[in-house]
Amino acid sequence: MMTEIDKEYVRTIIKGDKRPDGRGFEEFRNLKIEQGYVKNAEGSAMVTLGKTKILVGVKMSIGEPYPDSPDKGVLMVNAELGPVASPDFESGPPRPQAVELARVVDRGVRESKSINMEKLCIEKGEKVWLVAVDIHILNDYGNLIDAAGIGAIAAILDAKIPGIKEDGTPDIENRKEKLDVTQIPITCTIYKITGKMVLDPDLKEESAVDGRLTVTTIDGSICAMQKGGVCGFTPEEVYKAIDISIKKGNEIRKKYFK
Amino acid sequence: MMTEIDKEYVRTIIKGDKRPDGRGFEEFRNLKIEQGYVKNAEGSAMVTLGKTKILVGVKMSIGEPYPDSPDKGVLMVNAELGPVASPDFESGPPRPQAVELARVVDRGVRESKSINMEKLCIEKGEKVWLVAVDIHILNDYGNLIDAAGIGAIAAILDAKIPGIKEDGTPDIENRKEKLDVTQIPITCTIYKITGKMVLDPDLKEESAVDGRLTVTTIDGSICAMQKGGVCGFTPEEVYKAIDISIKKGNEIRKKYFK
Amino acid sequence: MMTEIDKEYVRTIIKGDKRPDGRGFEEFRNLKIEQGYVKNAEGSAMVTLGKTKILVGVKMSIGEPYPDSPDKGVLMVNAELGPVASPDFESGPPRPQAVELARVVDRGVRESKSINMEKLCIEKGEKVWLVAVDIHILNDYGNLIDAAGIGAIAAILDAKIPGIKEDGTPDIENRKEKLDVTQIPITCTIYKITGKMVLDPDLKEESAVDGRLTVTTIDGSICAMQKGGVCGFTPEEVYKAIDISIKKGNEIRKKYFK
Amino acid sequence: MSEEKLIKNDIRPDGRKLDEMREMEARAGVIDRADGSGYFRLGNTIAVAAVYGPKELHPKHLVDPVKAYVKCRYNMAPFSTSDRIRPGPNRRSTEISKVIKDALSSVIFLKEYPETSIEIFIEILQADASTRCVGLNAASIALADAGIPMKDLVTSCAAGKVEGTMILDVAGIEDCEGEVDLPIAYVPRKNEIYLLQMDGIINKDELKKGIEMAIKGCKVIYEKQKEALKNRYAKKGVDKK
Amino acid sequence: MSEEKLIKNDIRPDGRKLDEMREMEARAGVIDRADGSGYFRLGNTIAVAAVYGPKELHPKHLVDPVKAYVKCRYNMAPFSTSDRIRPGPNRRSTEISKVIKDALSSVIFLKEYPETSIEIFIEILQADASTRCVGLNAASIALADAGIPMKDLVTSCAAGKVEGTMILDVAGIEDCEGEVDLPIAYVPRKNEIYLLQMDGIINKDELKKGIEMAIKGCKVIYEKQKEALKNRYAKKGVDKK
Amino acid sequence: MSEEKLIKNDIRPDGRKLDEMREMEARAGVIDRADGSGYFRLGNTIAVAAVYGPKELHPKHLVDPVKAYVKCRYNMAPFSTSDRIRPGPNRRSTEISKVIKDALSSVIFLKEYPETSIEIFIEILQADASTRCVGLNAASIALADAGIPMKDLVTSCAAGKVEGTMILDVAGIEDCEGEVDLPIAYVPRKNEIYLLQMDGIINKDELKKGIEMAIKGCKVIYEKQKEALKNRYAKKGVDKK
Repeated sequence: MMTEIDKEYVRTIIKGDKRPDGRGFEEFRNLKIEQGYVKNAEGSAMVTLGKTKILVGVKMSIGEPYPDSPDKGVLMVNAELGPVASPDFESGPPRPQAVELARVVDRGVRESKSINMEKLCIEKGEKVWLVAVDIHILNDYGNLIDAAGIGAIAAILDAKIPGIKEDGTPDIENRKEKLDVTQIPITCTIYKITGKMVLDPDLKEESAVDGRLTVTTIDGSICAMQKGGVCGFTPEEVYKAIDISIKKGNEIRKKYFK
Repeated sequence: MMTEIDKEYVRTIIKGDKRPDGRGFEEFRNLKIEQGYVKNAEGSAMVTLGKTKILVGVKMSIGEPYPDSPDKGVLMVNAELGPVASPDFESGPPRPQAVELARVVDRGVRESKSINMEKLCIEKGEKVWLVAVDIHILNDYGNLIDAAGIGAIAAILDAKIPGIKEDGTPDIENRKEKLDVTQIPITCTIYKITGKMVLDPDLKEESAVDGRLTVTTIDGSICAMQKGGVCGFTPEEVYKAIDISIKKGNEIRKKYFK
Repeated sequence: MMTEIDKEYVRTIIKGDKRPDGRGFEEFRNLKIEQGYVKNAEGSAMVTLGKTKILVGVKMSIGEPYPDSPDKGVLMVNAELGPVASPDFESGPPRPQAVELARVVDRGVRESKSINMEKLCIEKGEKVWLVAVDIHILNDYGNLIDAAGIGAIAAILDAKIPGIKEDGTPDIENRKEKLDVTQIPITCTIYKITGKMVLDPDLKEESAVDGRLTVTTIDGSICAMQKGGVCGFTPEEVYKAIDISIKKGNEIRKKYFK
Repeated sequence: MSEEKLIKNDIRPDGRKLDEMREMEARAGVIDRADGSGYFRLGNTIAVAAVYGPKELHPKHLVDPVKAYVKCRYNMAPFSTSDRIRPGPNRRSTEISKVIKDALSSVIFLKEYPETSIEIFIEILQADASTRCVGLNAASIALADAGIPMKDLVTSCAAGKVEGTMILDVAGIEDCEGEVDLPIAYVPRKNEIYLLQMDGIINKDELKKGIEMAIKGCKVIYEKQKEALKNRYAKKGVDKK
Repeated sequence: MSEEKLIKNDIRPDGRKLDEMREMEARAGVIDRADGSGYFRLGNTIAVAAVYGPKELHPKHLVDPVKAYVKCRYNMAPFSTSDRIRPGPNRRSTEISKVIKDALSSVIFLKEYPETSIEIFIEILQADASTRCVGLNAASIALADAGIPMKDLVTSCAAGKVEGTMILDVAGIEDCEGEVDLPIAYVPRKNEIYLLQMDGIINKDELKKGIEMAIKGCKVIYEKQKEALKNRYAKKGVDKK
Repeated sequence: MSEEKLIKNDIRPDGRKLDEMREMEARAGVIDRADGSGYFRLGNTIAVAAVYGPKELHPKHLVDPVKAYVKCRYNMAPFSTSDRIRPGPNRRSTEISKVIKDALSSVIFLKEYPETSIEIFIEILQADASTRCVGLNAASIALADAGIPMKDLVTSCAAGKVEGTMILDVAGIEDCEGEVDLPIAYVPRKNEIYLLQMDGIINKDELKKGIEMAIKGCKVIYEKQKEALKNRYAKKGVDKK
């Protein structure tokens, strides 16, 4: 939807060390997190990042554990980039962009060992809670990855485990304790535009992005990374990106996750 | 396949309160029901409605009940609008028209509580009969919905429950009692063409249809309705349509289902 | 990829009772069979037939037997004609050519009763070995069928049954005895080009093929046949083709399978 | 099913009267990427809808030289119901997409945009009965917001039968225990019904009563929709200044 | 497998002789929407086939500038066998569609209709062995009924080996217990085989005997097909009056 | 997890030193049908890759008037791992195909082939960790073999963290028991990283060490790739004579 002219305009401004909307290079757009948006979900969060809107929901069901971790719950992260959210998205099975988005968010949550999965065992080797985190994009206005990552952990923090009915099915009328969340991974992506590193591009800026490096951090450590796009990062740029992400992660964690 | 000229021709005639083939507005084409057509099916019916030809088959297998109805059999209705029957149909997964057709017929049978599903329980919570009703279109020459609805109940009435072999699989060589059918739902669709309500359009008339209202009735009551097409029905037209359907339903029930 | 000119060139030469590369009509290209190519597979064979390259792998897992053969293992043959191997192949679900290839090879192995399936029963009616033979085409340079058939039996002969771990899953670190293979079916296809019968066409010759008859033989007997392509075979041609296949089968069996 | 009655002295489980709707909320312009968008909430059922178009249509063989092609997708978010829904279309959503498409096609002046497509995407974010109605209401706002010329707004609402009594806007436990569900889509200016589905056993008088109730409900919704659009235009005016 | 022999004194379980076919029925013109159609029944195996075309071909990249493109779908009705078949193509039906397509392509004068497609759809309504043969016989009638020029009618029939004995037109329990199935498609005027599949262990002499039996069967079918087409033309003539 | 340490006195389970790679093998020109092809083996991980193109692109709406369109498919043979993999794409392979495509697109002079497609197909024949790296290395050779102009060869290699120690080229039991996997793709001539994925908890210093190790590994691979191409050209020269 963005034209070549828009793109060139963005690049020219950024080359001059400014951004079209006047933000600093490491400044996010306005971020709003609304937990508990969906009553039928065990946990949910509506995330608004500038004009980008993502609703993340957590649903829990009872199923079998994997054979190699009989005493642990199962986590699944899924993303739908449905046609409601952008003229560029289409109906149909998840395309590579959606798969990558879901898997990057998944790794952030999984590798940070954010959720205590042992607590989700109901009966060793037989029954555990399956935790499905669904990322539902409502308006794609740039930087879906960070909004989705933040939405996922916000929805997980919001989630309460259902009770269990006599017939062995989940009882969502009687949700009880919260998920045991021990780490708060924050996803922060460094985008390169004409050689500069900027955070949280909006739609127009995103059209001018050459490459990106997503870094998911927990306190002081990195738990997942993903490079995307066609431009390269020198090793030094990678290290600088990590510093920025750790700093930004701490900032967001403090401001939104107390 | 029908041209704009065909369509206008039909509309002109119907405006003049006649039909191209001389039938009355509430008159069906010649209807023929041939039960027991397919020996391998538990029940079947070849329905010929004018030139429209539909073969409906019922197959029964043994499976698990739904958790919320552990003592009931399971009903499934499926329709295939395969490419054999019309140049407009294509191979591939069922398209919206086929899904709607199947679901309208399904609701007619299900909501009328036509089949006594409790009698299909073999072992409570463990094993019940699954009843698959497959609607197989052979020649689409108009009014598939009513032909399919009538074919479905005819095939269900024809069906006999298989015996059970020692290894727990169905024994179709030893079919025994019939399905316990307590109601005979009849599907009758009222089609609007240039403001007139007509029944059972043939292929040419169907090309001129503006909208339709399908009403499935059992003795004196309605058990399912479905509006389709783009023209509206005033509330009064809906009520009139119901009267026509009840009357036609009784007529068909008396003539073909004793 | 082959042009009409290539095709006509091949036809002209063959009409003159010669082949473009100077081989005799019943002569195969150079055949090389490399068993044990894939360490993670229970059995494997890399087959090179001229420039045609096919890797066949056998994987075994534990599953349920079919109800009608509770004391027998299960055989599955699958072929992928992936886009790596030819500009004519595409990604996506197997197309008719791949399905036919897999099923012809499958019937050769299955009908010859090559593998003693009773020996693959672990617990009658409950647990048996599932044997998956995957035909992976790497370079399509003509006569895939025969290369695949020979590769399949070579991989099967190479296969060793895994041990079983305490948790009931296969232990491929402790593979033990070989599959019990009692027959060595050899697939040999007779191709008709301008009325002549030739074996093992290369890519260029294959573009000129009018029809083919695949005959899979074991010692002295035939266990599967498949006619393909659009030209017909007279009954006499069929009988002659069988003689050629039996002879060639014996030759290959003696040379490559001791 | 419980022995105790759900409806006592004409008062429903959630305290409503027989012909009382749940409270509702309507907004226009909620999805910036879309050419038009709408939000509709009826009690705990929430839908958003986006409209893209009129736009170029692919694949070419679907192009209609005399009118616009309408695409419609009704989709439930996986977490919108008590049991998670597998992403992707299913038979239920395929059918609902079709009946919604038919209803909306009825009011759009399709011939004004030949050769183009008008695409309508409805997302149910939270479900507590009447999702197709709430989705339709949101889609109707979205179409108007996109500036697509229509005969009128389509409004939609359901009646139902619970314990033999006809009630308006079934919800919560009524939805689980009820005998009949009767959603309609109605266009006030034309007094016409564009969507009507019914399942469950009912006689003609009950049906008549249900339709009358639902029409009453549709008229209330109609005002809400118009208000949402008015607010949107007002806001747009402000934005322009 | 039962101890008792199926074939006793050269008499088969259903009373037939070794080289005796089941009774059969052939009709042309059974599907009005199609450009041509056919019905073939052999004992309890019933197939109908429709032919559409020659018609415009989509997608364009399949178009062949020198000859018609043949599409062929063999499909079993879900209720045609003892266990219900899931709708949609499976590996077996994909293969059979391909071999039938090859056989029929052999006789059609494809070069008379460049750039078009000829579509053949076969539905098995009731299956008791030899479904591919019966489908082919119906399709052959359908092609002729559609007026597609062909070298000759394709006819198809199977032989088999049961308890070591070669028999014609395997059916019923013979099909479950038999050792070999040998379906062929044959064109009498050319004395050529266009489809041949075989599975099971057999020696060359048995195979020869099987093929000879099957060819004999094909010749009987050929007459039935021609008769069906003759009746159809006669009826068309009557209709015209 | 076993009590006993995998790494003892800086010696790894298979006897390698911390920064020692497995032995490797590279070849060009292994798939005759392709316009270019490559083979790469690193220990027990084996990949082949084929490149087709630049060629005409279908469907037309993907055609880019200013540059080539890159298609990339990473696929594991069903028998390449201990548990059989169902044929067809899955979420993992879809993601890997995308990151490999991005990495390779970075170095190809795409603007030299507007409106065409360049198709890269990678097959993992045997897997023992680092399959995406080995696949990339094979693909890089295949692109060069196809004569596609590139800024440089892409080389790829992984580091990892096992028992708190950073090591190069994780394999075998290290892969199962390790804490961190860190594959990168690197272009020596530009000193730039084109693919980088990481999972597991790591601090910045460890990451730095890992990247440095992996770059060292990439430089070794780079030489192997060049050698393979040199051999190929030499052979081609011989073939021509």
